[in-house]
Amino acid sequence: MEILIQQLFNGLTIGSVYALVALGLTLVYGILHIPNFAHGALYMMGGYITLTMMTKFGLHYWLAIFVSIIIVGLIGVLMERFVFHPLREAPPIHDKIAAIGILLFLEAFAQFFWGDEYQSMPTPYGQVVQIMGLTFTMQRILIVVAALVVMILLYLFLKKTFTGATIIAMSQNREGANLVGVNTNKVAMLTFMISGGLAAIAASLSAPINLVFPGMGQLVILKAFVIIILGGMGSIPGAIVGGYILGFSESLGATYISNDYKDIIAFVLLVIILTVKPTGLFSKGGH
Amino acid sequence: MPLLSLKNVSVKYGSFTAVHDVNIQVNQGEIVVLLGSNGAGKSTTFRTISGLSKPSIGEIHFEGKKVNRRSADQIVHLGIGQCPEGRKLFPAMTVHENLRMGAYVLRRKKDEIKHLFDHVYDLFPILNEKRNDAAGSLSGGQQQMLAIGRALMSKPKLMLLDEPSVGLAPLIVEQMFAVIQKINQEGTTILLAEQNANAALKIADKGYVFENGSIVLEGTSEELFANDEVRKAYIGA
Amino acid sequence: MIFLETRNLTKRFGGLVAVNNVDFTIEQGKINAIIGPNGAGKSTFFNLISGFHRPSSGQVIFKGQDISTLPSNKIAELGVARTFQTTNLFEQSTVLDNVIVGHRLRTKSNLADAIFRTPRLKREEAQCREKAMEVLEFVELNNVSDKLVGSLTQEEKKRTAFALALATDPEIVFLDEPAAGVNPDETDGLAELINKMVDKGITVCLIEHKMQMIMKIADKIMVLNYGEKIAEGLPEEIRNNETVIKAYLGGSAIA
Amino acid sequence: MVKVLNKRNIIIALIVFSAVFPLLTENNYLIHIMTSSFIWMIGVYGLNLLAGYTGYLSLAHAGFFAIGAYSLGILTVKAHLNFWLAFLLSLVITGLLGLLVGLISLRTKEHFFAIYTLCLGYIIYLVIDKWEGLTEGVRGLIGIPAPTGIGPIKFETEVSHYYLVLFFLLLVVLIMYRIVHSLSGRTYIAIRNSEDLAQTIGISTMKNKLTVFVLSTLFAGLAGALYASFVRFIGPDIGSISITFDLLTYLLVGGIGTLSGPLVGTLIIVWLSQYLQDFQENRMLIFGPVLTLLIIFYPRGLVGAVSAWNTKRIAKKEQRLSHNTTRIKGEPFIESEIIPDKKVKEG
Amino acid sequence: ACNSTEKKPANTKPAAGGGESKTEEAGTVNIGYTGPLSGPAAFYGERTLNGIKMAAEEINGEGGFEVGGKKFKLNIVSLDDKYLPNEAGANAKRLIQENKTPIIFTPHSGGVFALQVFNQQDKFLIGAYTSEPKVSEVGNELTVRIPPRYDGYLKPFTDYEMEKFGKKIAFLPTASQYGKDWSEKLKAHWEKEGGKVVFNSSIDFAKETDFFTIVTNALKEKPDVLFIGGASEPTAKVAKQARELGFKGGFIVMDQAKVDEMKAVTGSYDLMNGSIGVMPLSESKNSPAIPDFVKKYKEKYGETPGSEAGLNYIGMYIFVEAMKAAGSVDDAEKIQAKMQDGVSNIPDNVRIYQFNKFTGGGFDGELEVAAIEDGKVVPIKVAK
Ligand SMILES: Nc1ncnc2c1ncn2[C@@H]1O[C@H](COP(=O)(O)OP(=O)(O)OP(=O)(O)O)[C@@H](O)[C@H]1O
Ligand SMILES: Nc1ncnc2c1ncn2[C@@H]1O[C@H](COP(=O)(O)OP(=O)(O)OP(=O)(O)O)[C@@H](O)[C@H]1O
Ligand SMILES: CC(C)C[C@H](N)C(=O)O
Ligand SMILES: [Mg+2]
Ligand SMILES: [Mg+2]
Repeated sequence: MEILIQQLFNGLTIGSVYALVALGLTLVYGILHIPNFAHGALYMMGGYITLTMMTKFGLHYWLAIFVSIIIVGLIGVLMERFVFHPLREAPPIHDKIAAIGILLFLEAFAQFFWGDEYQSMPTPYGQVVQIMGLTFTMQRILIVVAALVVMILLYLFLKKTFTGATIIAMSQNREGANLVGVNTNKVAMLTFMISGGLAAIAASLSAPINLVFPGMGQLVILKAFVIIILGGMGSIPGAIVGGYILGFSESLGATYISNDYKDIIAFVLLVIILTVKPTGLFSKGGH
Repeated sequence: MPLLSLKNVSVKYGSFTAVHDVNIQVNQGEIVVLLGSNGAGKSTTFRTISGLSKPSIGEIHFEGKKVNRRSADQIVHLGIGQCPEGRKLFPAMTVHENLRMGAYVLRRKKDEIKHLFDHVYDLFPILNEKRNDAAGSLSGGQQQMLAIGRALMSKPKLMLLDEPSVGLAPLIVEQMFAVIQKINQEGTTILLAEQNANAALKIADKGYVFENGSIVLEGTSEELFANDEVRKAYIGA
Repeated sequence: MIFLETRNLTKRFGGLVAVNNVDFTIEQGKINAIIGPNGAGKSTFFNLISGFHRPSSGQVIFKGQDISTLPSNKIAELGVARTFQTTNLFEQSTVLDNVIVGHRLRTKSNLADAIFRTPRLKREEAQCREKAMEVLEFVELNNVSDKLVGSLTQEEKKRTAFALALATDPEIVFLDEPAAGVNPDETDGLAELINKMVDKGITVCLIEHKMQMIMKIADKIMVLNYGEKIAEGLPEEIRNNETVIKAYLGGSAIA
Repeated sequence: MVKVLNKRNIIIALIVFSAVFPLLTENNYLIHIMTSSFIWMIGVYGLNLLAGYTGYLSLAHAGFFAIGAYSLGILTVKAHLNFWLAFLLSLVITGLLGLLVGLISLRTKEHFFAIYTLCLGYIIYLVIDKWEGLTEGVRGLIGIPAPTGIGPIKFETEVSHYYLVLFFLLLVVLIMYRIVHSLSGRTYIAIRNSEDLAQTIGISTMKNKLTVFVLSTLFAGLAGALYASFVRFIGPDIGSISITFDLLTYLLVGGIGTLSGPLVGTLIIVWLSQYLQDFQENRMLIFGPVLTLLIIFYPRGLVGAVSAWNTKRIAKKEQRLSHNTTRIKGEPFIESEIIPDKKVKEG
Repeated sequence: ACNSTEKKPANTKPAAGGGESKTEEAGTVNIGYTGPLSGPAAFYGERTLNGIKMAAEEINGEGGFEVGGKKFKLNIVSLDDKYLPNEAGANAKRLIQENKTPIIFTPHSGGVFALQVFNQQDKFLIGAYTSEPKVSEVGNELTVRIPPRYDGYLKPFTDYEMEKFGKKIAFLPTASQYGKDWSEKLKAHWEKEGGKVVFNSSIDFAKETDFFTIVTNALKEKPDVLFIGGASEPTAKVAKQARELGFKGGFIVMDQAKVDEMKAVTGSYDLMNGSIGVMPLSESKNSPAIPDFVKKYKEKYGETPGSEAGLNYIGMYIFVEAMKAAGSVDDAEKIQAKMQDGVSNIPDNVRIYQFNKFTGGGFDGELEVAAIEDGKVVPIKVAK
């Protein structure tokens, strides 16, 4: 029983990270119909920038995260401006390849700039907390809570503000949004900004429990894609639920089935769900 | 001073010139109709006025200001609303949300928006009935009404209507033109593209006839109505 | 034997009943028209017959066979062709290429034939091309056969859609608003073409809002409203039907 | 007409060049690289057939490449089958698995299909990685034999291997050429352009898509089997997503949906990355942006760019002959106005 | 074939800045390297390459080495293979054809296997930085395995941990082949000694985002000892998370990980009290050459060298000595025949590992083991 609860918590932690990464991915997909393969690289950049801010500039963890959100958000904006914007009329495959190009570049850049070795990120929340025989570290509790807060804020932003409604409108018809006076370029940039910011948050939260290195984005990106397709591409609740499903299936799968095959479990789960419901759990019919 | 004027405007898609050396003037309070068969360049002209396409040559002035370098969203802020071809609705949003998006430029004026909602629901009671349905689930005609309603929500000084009667039932077409007239009487200037010359000329002050991207004929409604070629091509025997 | 009929045909989308218990028979060799207000369920009715949607209940019987659960390609093979309300064509191909594949369903050659260049493939390729030329001639588009569909005028697109439907060798074609977005002059041309199709022995069923045209060419009209059939009969009868005038035609209908 | 002739000439020139290539150089390394580019080309054709002609972008092709390679490896190394029997069987196995995967994955469309196959590819990779009893896991399969000779022809040397791979490449090109220029090819393009419409004109889209999918996995499997007998050692990494990305890059740089794109793209990138080697780890700093820029400015790859340039030139000529009556459209992929309308209706 | 060219090839740069003017009398020997220099394994590839480069620069700095009365300098030609066997194969072909390299270093078993397909035919030596036993078992004479066999660690590690903590062990090594082979051997030995393996799984550091789940599962079995290992940094994370989850026992650290590198992640040695592993080069007192090497390496590459750099460094020296003994810089077979001389003649000032013998296609030497007690690294005597 204790193990179950401990593993549920572990699943929740990792699921929170997945959900944050997947959210950024699904947002860009939902609004601009770009499957951004470079999203993992943004995540990686987020990790490095927070780390650099802390170690080189001595910023506090939270301040470093804030700077990281801004910088990675801006990288996202640049990507939109210089790559995806010119490609908005092109067939969908081109976005993917362009994104791969960006991915290659950013990884090489990180290797060039920060070196290729593993680095670890210090955290002010290293304390271990024991509650009823269960072990939590502050950092992990922080991940879970922060992810929740970010998701709620994002939800409120999309559902309750006019700007949020604008984003949703644009996801459904870009030209239509343009014609009611929405500056669609701005919204596209904003979307990438948010997406990059989410990646930075996810990386900064999870880096202290793992490591920072050029390939760190690859750990999450494939899973993030699994999640958003599981949840129905472009669906925000889908990304959140999908993130947690994957987190739980990994921790419980590793515990009760097999650690070696736990990744396969997650992917097979996906194949089964999609075989039954080809457009994902939260898709709204049609395409 | 005309409200809107196009001076020697040409528009290209790639190397193909879709609109060639067009001059149009729309005065405050008028209904002006653009006639022309398919592919003549009406929609392109509309897209250009709205800033979705950029003229390769020529100038567009609105209220005396040159606007041809403005982006589409700025144009809406200036007071030009368009109900586009293909409607361009937000299919997964409800009718009500679509209309609210229409009021994007007025988003800080809550009272005014409320007023506009009433106005649009008044014009199109069916939209009120379906206010919580997704726009994508409406029939073609209902969607057309929603598109017009959405354009109205920005309280435009000039409204561009691109073939609002396409695919609509006769009863609805009739209502549609009545609504257009009503909107016009309430003070909105209207530029209308139509195939249905008969109905359009009935409510219009003047018109232009497009052929292969150029204006081949212009005049008051009466003049055009009386023109044999127009009758033959656009009104039917 | 009845040519094509629907029995209690019903389609629900969630809570909405788009087509409600419609019984309709289509007469062979005639022009059967369907009219009705926007959202009445006309296009949905077509979608049900052509296998694009599955009926919620009821049947579609074509020449004695229940086709209500067949996939659309099988229905096409049986001789039922259709066009779409929003002209749906292979935009990036030429007119000829569009129409050539239209006859694909009457051919048997497969991938192996392609790889080994069998005589059957060569024969069938010629056959498809011939068919394509024939129908393009029929719809009077032979002079634009090399153009990309994307560059055609609306009317030419409509004709290409007709040609594509005809290339499948249909016994019956369903045309969804063939004259929408086409000017009156050209509308007459299309009407003429439809008549020509019937003369060739093809049964036509069409949806249209252009009353002038419908009243002129239809042999029989069904009126849908809110998914239900509210009237059926000859153009004369429909024109004067009170219910129809109230629901659809309005006062100055026949302008 | 001129264009067709051109295309044909280019192809003939390429064939002649590749036939005499080993005679032009003593350098085994060049032959080695050429042989491996030929192998990749076969895989890229697999991707091109599916993505370029039916519009379904499969990201599982490295998986099928790996299945082909591992089937051959396991059948020769572990089951000690005769090489050519194993070769044949590895194609059969790839085809059968392709059929299975196609059956489930082709129910999805567009981005869903892409990502769905991405995941399937990853599953294939994981299975290879984890199923140690069969695949030797991360250790990889060692000692895969070179093809055994057929009659007097032996495949031990670099050069003879080169010709063997060239033979299969030419076979694949021929098959592709015939498919593309047949009724089947038209059918696939019709499906790419509009699946709904294809269905309503009586084309069984599922059957056609499945056929193409299986054939395209067969190409990938063939490439994999050739790879295994060429490198003679395989590890799970050959099934990883980065291999799919590589194949895709070759295809897009060359020109998707074109017959010669896979040849051109693979050749250029493979050789380019060899020469960029001198930049060591920093070459991705150049290669990444170059790839992105290429996609932005030449969306239909180099082959597309050349043919666009050709049409433009011809058009100019015609224009000079008969003033501005020719209508030249912009890039053909610009959607017509009708499509967005459809999207509104279908949500 | 002549691998000693008077002029350096156009596309290669000499690794050392040694005076180029003197090359008139000296020949250049090109030494090949193919390994991961980009991608996730780049850090590993770079470290191995650094060791080779450093050795070459030192040798060149002293004016090169003399073979058959002629002076030669070394030139390292390195190519990136992204950790892929086929790329390694292509690189090797290129190195042989364009640079005539008699020796090609590669730091991964996949690359070695790919090279073994043609190295005997094309006559070049593989400097195999891998402990995969199979590379030596296939009977490829021209393969020289650089790292020592790890079997020797089994006994000292097991003895130490069993005595200090107990007989129940959980396995959490890296999912590489290396880690799996290690596990297998350790399992056999541990059980032979009367111990019990209560949990046995591996962690793929290239795919795992968080180790809490698997560590929780391992600790559920109440082990006394954890067997961990892989790249140092993630291994350190595993140890750290095990401590966070309340683990109080000891660690057996596989030889790929170095406790000094792990310390950079855990912050102090305290967290690793009770660990046993290989003596990190920087902490080793076994050879007077080590502090000097560590200092030089640190100056050059800004980090403390581990065995990846150290072993390849000494490996380069051994090859040079073997060339001298063989009297040839290009005949791979002759050089191979003199590998024992190469080992015997390692100059004292570079002898950072105590290699004595060249047997079974690899080097054999004394093993150095260290444990962490009270926050300090203490050497452990290995009984022969
Ligand atoms: N995006 C585009 N790319 C290339 N050509 C285009 C594009 N949009 C329109 N055209 C071409 O420009 C010409 C004018 O088209 P436009 O849509 O303005 O005509 P229209 O008068 O609105 O016709 P309709 O009555 O069909 O709406 C046509 O030949 C059309 O094919
Ligand atoms: N796929 C669908 N999902 C949900 N509702 C639908 C769907 N297709 C059609 N409807 C609804 O069914 C009703 C009938 O639509 P249909 O398109 O058949 O009307 P129609 O008679 O063709 O109208 P129009 O003349 O405007 O084209 C409408 O209320 C429409 O909103
Ligand atoms: C903004 C979009 C991605 C919204 C998304 N369709 C949702 O489910 O809320
Ligand atoms: Mg138009
Ligand atoms: Mg309809």
